Amino acid sequence: GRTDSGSKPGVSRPLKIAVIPKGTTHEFWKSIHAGALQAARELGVEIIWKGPQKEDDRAQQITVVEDVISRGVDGIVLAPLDDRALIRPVQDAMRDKIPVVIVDSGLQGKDYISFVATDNYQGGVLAGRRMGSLLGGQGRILVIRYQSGSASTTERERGFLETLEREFPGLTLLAKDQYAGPTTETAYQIAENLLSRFHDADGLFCPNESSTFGALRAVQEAGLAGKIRFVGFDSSPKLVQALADGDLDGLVLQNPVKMGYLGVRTIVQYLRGETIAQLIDTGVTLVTKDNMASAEAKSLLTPDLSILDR
Amino acid sequence: MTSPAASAPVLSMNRVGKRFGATVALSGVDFELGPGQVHALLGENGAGKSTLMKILSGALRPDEGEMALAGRPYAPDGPLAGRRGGVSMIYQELTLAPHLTVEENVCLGREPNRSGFLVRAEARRRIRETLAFLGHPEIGLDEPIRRLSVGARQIVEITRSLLDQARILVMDEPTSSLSLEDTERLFQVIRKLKAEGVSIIYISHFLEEVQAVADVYTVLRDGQNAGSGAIAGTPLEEIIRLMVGKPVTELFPHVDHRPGEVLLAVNGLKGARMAEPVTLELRRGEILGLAGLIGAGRTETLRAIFGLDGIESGTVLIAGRPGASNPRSRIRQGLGLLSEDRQGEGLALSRSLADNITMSRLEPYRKFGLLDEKRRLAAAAEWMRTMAIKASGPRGPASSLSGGNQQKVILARLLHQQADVLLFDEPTRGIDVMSKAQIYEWIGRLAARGKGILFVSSYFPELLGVCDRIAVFYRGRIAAERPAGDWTDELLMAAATTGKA
Amino acid sequence: MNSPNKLKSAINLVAPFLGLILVLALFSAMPDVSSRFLRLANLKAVATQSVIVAMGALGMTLVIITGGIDLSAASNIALSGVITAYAINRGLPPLLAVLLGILTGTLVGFLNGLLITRLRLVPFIVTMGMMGIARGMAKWIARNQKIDAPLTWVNELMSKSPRPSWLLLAPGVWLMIVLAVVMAVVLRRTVFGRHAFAIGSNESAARLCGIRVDGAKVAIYAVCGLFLGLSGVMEFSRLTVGDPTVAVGLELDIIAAVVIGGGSLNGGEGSILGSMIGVFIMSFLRNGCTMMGWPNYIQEIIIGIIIIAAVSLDRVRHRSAA
Amino acid sequence: MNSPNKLKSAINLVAPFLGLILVLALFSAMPDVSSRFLRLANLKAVATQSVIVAMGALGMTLVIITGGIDLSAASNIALSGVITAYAINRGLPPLLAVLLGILTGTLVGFLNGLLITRLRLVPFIVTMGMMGIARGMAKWIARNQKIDAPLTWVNELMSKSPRPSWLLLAPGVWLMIVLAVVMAVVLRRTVFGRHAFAIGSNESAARLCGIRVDGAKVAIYAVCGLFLGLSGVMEFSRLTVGDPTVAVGLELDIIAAVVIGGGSLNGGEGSILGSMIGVFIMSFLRNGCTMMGWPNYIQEIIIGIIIIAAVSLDRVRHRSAA
Ligand SMILES: Nc1ncnc2c1ncn2[C@@H]1O[C@H](COP(=O)(O)OP(=O)(O)OP(=O)(O)O)[C@@H](O)[C@H]1O
Ligand SMILES: Nc1ncnc2c1ncn2[C@@H]1O[C@H](COP(=O)(O)OP(=O)(O)OP(=O)(O)O)[C@@H](O)[C@H]1O
Ligand SMILES: [Mg+2]
Ligand SMILES: [Mg+2]
Repeated sequence: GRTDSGSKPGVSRPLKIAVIPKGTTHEFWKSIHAGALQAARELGVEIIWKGPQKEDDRAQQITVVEDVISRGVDGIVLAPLDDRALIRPVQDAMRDKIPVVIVDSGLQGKDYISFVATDNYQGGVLAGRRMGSLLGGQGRILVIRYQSGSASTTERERGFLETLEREFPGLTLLAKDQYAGPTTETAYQIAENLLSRFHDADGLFCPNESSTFGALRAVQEAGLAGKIRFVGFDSSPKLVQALADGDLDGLVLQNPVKMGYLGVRTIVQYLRGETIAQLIDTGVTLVTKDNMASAEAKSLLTPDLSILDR
Repeated sequence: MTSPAASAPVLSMNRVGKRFGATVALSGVDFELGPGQVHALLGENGAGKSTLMKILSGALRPDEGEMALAGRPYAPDGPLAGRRGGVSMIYQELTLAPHLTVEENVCLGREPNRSGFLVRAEARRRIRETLAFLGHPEIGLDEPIRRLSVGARQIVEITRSLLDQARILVMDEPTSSLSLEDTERLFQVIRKLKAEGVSIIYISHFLEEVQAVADVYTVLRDGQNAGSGAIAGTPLEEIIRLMVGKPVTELFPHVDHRPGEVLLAVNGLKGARMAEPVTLELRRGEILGLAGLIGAGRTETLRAIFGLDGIESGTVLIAGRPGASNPRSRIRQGLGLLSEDRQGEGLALSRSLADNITMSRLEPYRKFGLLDEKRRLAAAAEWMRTMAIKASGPRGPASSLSGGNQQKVILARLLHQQADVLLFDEPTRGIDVMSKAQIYEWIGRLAARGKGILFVSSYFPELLGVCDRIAVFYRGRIAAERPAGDWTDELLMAAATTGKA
Repeated sequence: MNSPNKLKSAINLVAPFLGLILVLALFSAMPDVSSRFLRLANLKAVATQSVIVAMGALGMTLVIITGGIDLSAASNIALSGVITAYAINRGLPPLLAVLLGILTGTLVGFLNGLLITRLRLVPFIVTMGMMGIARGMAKWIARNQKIDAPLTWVNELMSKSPRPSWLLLAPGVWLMIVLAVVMAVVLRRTVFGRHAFAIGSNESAARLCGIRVDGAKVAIYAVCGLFLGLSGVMEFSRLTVGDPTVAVGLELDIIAAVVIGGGSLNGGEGSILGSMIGVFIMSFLRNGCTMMGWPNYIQEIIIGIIIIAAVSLDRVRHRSAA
Repeated sequence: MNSPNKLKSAINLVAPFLGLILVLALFSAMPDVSSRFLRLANLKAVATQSVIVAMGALGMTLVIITGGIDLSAASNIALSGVITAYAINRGLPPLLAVLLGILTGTLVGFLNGLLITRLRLVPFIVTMGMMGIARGMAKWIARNQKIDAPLTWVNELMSKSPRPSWLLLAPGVWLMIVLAVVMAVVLRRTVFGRHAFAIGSNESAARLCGIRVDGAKVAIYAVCGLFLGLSGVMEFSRLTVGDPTVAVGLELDIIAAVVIGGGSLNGGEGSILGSMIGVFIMSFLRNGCTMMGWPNYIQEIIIGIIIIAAVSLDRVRHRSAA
């Protein structure tokens, strides 16, 4: 029996929900932010948007969770940087009667109320199938990984690699141990140096936006755009452009806006005593040049982020 | 003023005052300098001489008082203004950039240039001329300063101030690391400048130098005017009395001591930086003087003995035992070294006096692994009293001391260390007359207690006054060695310059 | 004459804390968080968050006092944490794993010292190289992943709700306090500490005084490594996993804490009290900014400004004292 | 007597390049990549990759020679790049946008210099604070996103296939070469350069000799900022977007390049040729390691080792020369 403090007339204080992403500067997180704000608007709650100081730093994300607990919030929506390390702070929150919804990446155990995420492995599978069919099952492929230790991208990489292995044994891997690193510039250099050696590679896969964009720049600069089959992940205006130009042959898209939206909605529903689902899949979609004009693809490719500016 | 050129003063300083925190360095000091005058500024260590001159050069701002250059008010807002006003200064602590070459250092701050681009040929010619004029044509223009000995650095510093063509030239202890010969040449330069109408302020603790070169003197005591007058006709004793406030009787006090068995035996020692192997012997209760010119190799010899430089050949026996050649084991064996480079390797400037004094022997203050700070401070304070170090207390940083007092701190450390063999490299650099006498007495007493002392000095009178034996270095080797009584100033000079006894 | 003197000594006592007090006052005055900022629960959180940087700062203070620097600090923390996790995962007794972690840190520090003294290289370069080496090793050992280790008492070290509960603070916080006191005593009251200062102030003078400069330096870098190893263990304890990518860039935080606390990168100056204050200034700043819910970029800007302000305040105080 | 002398002078000429030659030889000998490593296309790629660090290193060399450091370098690059993108996006003529980017960099540097000289703070702290401030500003202006700007000639600056094609190398590479020569001349042949060395070697001596130390320092940090601004423009040109998160940690690469090239963090030493060699050592190392397909952690370890090795080689050479 939870009391509903957010919408009860006469109680002036709206619910405060902390939304804690893994970082704050990637397009992906902007979309989550937009979705969360959307939900907040509709439900009349207040959002505190707070990522770790340094992108992708586990220890700092723990600190952020601790600090918002200290500050006192009604609920937390968390995209955990680690499925183990965040257990304790989440437990602390739950013990302080602050419910937690996990989004984007998993958390071990059951000390949270719901999990809203993309099936990252499935996303990798989609990318793998696309690559395999583009090349007709024959060719030499480069995989640029994102960062060591990043769970969601590791899943995508695994999905991709295992799909190739299972369904397209004719494809060979030229490199699969190179990490793009945290920024577009590092991804750019890695890709440039790889292409310098394997400029006759047939296919290229990157598991997230920053690595895809960095590699795209390198492909364009090396004059390989359109010649090398290139499947990437996530979207940004430049990637959409590249898809339209044929420089990219496919983008696997998640639905971060929905993820943010559902994350906040789920926790508010919970706080208001409504029943909620334990697991919510927000789906993955493969967008290619052919289907990019569809309304669904459009909403994923260029999500409406105007809410952030208001 | 009783200046020979009794025309209008080129510089007058009126009621100048300066404090550093609680320390009053200067209060109400008047100073007047006539054209073409050589004006000696005298006083004990910490009397305020350097402070007064730094105010003149613009390096420090006075708290009170006025200055006028040739009748016009003068209030420099920095050294550049001072230099532009025609004041050139040789600071007591050398102001050279160690990474830069001789040429670059001489031109520092006044690089001849054409719209920002350096023009070097003319300057190089003039520097070479001046160095030759100072008797050191061997100093290479492209040699980085850090490779030069302290003496050579002093020459570079002098070269710079000469090339400034200033109206007022301040020399704060320019000869403290110069040999007699170099000093003599400097005097020639001073006389020439004087004839050209340049006014010179000359600070030195060598009163015979002052007598030889200065026209008038001003004495400071505890930051105040103590007296001034013409050099001619003023006896030395009178000047000393003005400086210390009481008459001084004995400049080279003698303490009876008797040489015993051999304490330090150096046999064919050749250090990495030495030109030639050196052999010498020092007995208990003996003071052995080492004379020579700049670059004669005395410093390098001491460093090799102390284990600071690598050893290529030869042996060092202390009380008959060899021991490892590094400072730590040498100190364990009872050696102690006082470096000629006070700021470079003598003092830890940012640390307290207590730290500096006790650094080489902390063991006595250790109790259950911890240092007994109270006793350590007390011991430091005691040494400061003994050495008459003018400072606010044992906790203050060494950097706030006057040059002479800094030197005393290093001496205090060596005495505190209770070394058996003391290697003194120019130990009385920058120390005032009174304190010198005290230090000579100390050295005598140390000898009387059975210690052995190697005394490197370029100031022959103190070698003659203090040592039992004197060896003369010439180009890296010992050219001659005799009991002190058999040497005179002239003989030492001759041996040092020609290498022939 | 008496009361102004008393006042003066009171000011002198408070003076080093000025920056910290400023930060605390700032956030306590913010209506949004004032009621929660100085609460025990928050103080406990901040104290726990500070442990890792604080342990690193203890070692770094020593290194900075000698005029050195240790850029490999953060990598060393990551490596030691990974080793601890690896050892526990391999079934070693937790105590042994912890010791192994600390030993790793010490070894890396020792190696730094050895390279610096033997090759006569500047600490900046050696530790910068070691930064890459240690980080690479950590990733290698962890096979480019984090290491999940079973929960043991080691993970209790950084728990904000410690058992037994009369401990009040996490055992790691107590350890930090004890070690800070020990290091303060070592620095001010032992021959080793005096030697560290002397080396930093004037290395050739120190050598001339018979101090075994090279030996002391190796020892100092090793001790620094020991603290970093401990820091790594604490990091593992906090994360419950061995993460080779953790703490990237943390070396700058550690160095900043020491410098904010009065340490001079030219050597010869620094104090444990100061460094600890520096650590807490940074922690409270981060904590306060997060609690305020300010965007990260605002937070970055504010922290940048406060770092400069805190240090310049300290300098002004010093100058007026002199 | 003649031929050994000739040999010796030949060795002296080659000596500074030793580390670089070593790295080149290493990878040229690797059967896997030898055929591609020294190819023109790869050299072009490496040259283009080096431009950003190289421009930064030009300014950083100057700063390090004065005994300073600029930790805000990478943030400054990000900020300048973002500003350029922002301006182009706002419809400003590209040239104006580029000038604005450079001006931003210069301004940040100028501010660094001002704070260092006016507040008498150590460069480490000021620039560390500025690191956060500039990065925060960049994110703020870019609203925590990449700024997509329309393609203009600015993006041609870093194109490996430049137009007109007789340029052979990207215009940015040529600019880097020209600026390196200019800076080398400034350092060795102008009063300004001489003063920079003097300040780094002995600041109080420089001051006492009448050098306007504060003015010179402000100018030096501003010039460093100018190069960083240029670097930011190049970064934007390369990425075609203004990315506020780019170049994190790059300041250490820049500093490392200068120090590998013989710069001393204690001031008074450093050269443009050396720094450029340092930049290329690092670039070729990264390039070679990636081409070899070595895992990143191996790469990190190897680069760490080579940094230490390169510098110690340099020191050995210096010592044997002395
Ligand atoms: N930077 C400083 N901070 C604090 N006190 C200082 C500083 N500089 C000088 N003093 C003090 O001012 C007084 C005068 O010093 P000054 O250097 O002028 O003496 P001096 O006459 O040149 O002595 P010496 O013959 O030893 O060189 C001394 O008591 C000294 O301790
Ligand atoms: N003017 C110079 N130019 C170059 N090198 C010099 C010069 N003077 C000294 N050196 C170097 O120093 C060595 C010996 O100098 P050292 O300082 O030992 O002499 P010293 O007898 O102690 O003289 P000083 O009176 O300067 O202390 C020389 O062999 C030489 O290598
Ligand atoms: Mg003086
Ligand atoms: Mg000498």
